[in-house]
Amino acid sequence: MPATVASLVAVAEFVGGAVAVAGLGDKDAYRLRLAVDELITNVITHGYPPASAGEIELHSSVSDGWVLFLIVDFGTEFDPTSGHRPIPVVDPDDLPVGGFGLSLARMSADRLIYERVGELNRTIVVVRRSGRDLVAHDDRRPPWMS
Amino acid sequence: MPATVASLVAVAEFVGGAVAVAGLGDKDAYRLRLAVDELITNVITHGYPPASAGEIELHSSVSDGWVLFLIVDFGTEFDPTSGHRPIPVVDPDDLPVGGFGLSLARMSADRLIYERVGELNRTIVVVRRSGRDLVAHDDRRPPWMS
Amino acid sequence: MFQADLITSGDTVTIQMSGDLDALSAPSFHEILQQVATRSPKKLCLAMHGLSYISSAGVRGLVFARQKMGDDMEVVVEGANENVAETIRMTGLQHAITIRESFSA
Amino acid sequence: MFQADLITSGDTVTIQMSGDLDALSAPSFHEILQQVATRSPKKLCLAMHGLSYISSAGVRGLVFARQKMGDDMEVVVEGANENVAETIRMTGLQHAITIRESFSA
Ligand SMILES: Nc1ncnc2c1ncn2[C@@H]1O[C@H](COP(=O)(O)OP(=O)(O)O)[C@@H](O)[C@H]1O
Ligand SMILES: Nc1ncnc2c1ncn2[C@@H]1O[C@H](COP(=O)(O)OP(=O)(O)O)[C@@H](O)[C@H]1O
Repeated sequence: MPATVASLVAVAEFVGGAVAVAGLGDKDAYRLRLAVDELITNVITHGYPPASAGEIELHSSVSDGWVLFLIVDFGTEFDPTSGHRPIPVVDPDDLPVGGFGLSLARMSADRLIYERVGELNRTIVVVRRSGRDLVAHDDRRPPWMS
Repeated sequence: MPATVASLVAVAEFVGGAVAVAGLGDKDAYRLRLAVDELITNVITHGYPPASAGEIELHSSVSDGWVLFLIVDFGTEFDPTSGHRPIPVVDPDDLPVGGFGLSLARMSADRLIYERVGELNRTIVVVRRSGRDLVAHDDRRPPWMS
Repeated sequence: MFQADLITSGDTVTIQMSGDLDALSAPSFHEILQQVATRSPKKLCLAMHGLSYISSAGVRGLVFARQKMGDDMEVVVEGANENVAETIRMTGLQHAITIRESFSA
Repeated sequence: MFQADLITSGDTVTIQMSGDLDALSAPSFHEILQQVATRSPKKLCLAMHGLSYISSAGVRGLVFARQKMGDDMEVVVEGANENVAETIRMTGLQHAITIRESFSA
């Protein structure tokens, strides 16, 4: 898949198919899409030089009740799981202009794993079926928040 | 994914998403779906005892121009790549009632790989973007036919 | 989703098929064919203009149609898209069933 | 696909949003907001009834709206579905923007 924002449409479709196979509900489907979308958007916009035609590989593993996505890119080394990235406290007079993507990805995924292998970034996102229809915000708190 | 024919709808959706990410054309999309569908249908109808709720795992790897599906099931050991399975010659007066599935899967896939690992069947299907819009029948002839 | 509509006109029965004909939908196609067979038409026309997918489970239905309808009865597939027609041809069934394709430029 | 329709009524500008607001569609949303900002409305209403998805790229648009429109101007999000509203809340933006949700039983 070429690393351009136009590819996000196909990504959404692929995530949707995986969700159907796994039998995930609406909320879980949404947070899976959000996590995968944010991470891929970052590879496209930050991982590769602008206007370069980088390549992104997608791998998906699905069984009843869970979906795993592995995103492989050849861009800048970047670990989306490292560093404290609390949501910036929003002051109406001094709003942050960005920095929401990684926070949303980390809050949405049930697991987020990163490894650098040679020239590759390998990022894994896992979402499991949740017991309740709507997962409370606190229950999705990433490890670094507790 | 539960091993029931109802799951075939989700499988088609998942294959469609993978095809979109890989940027495959209509013909290649069709033969990928056909190969995956036939193999999964066989697991559902022959691999697991009727009315048992077996489980099928699906893995998909996608990059620009190709898609790989790995189907994992825990059913009867069965190698879809082995044995000569030419299309039965159709005599109008003596039509075969089945046996088309494996032939179609083998003709449709660019690669078909099978291994038994412990109690698991692992079947891999690969479809690559073809140069031409319509792949001639002869070019898809499986190795056992030549 | 698979849908089939029956149209009877004189001695000809036409089944207008649309959607996906796979192992999930094949049983209902089979049922329709069984119903049609009891009417002993002279000609069975399978209008596949709206059919987007067929797998071996659907092809098995065509075989069944050919077998159930008498020898003097014609079974014609028409309007199949290139992929569907190619799938049917891959099974060699064109020797038992007439496949009529239309091409437009 | 993302679509936005502008409705001006007195001092209020309403943007009716539908589809998916992600990094692909965010630039056009941004453009619309820029256009609206030049009109200096008293109130900006973002009607999200038809919006099925929003990512951080879309949230960035909301931040931009809040910043571009003067301090005395109200920015209201309404009709967002549970997932979209939750995503906006996850960014803490509800402290700067009014989110009006409707629930029906
Ligand atoms: N794949 C990546 N490669 C390089 N840098 C990245 C990558 N993903 C994120 N970053 C860095 O982390 C920062 C925060 O990312 P994010 O939270 O998504 O916000 P935003 O994309 O709006 O800046 C980015 O601005 C960028 O500097
Ligand atoms: N996954 C499987 N497990 C066990 N047996 C299988 C499996 N797949 C195929 N077979 C065997 O191979 C035969 C041929 O399969 P196929 O060509 O798909 O035709 P059909 O399913 O119509 O019989 C089946 O009838 C079955 O006996």
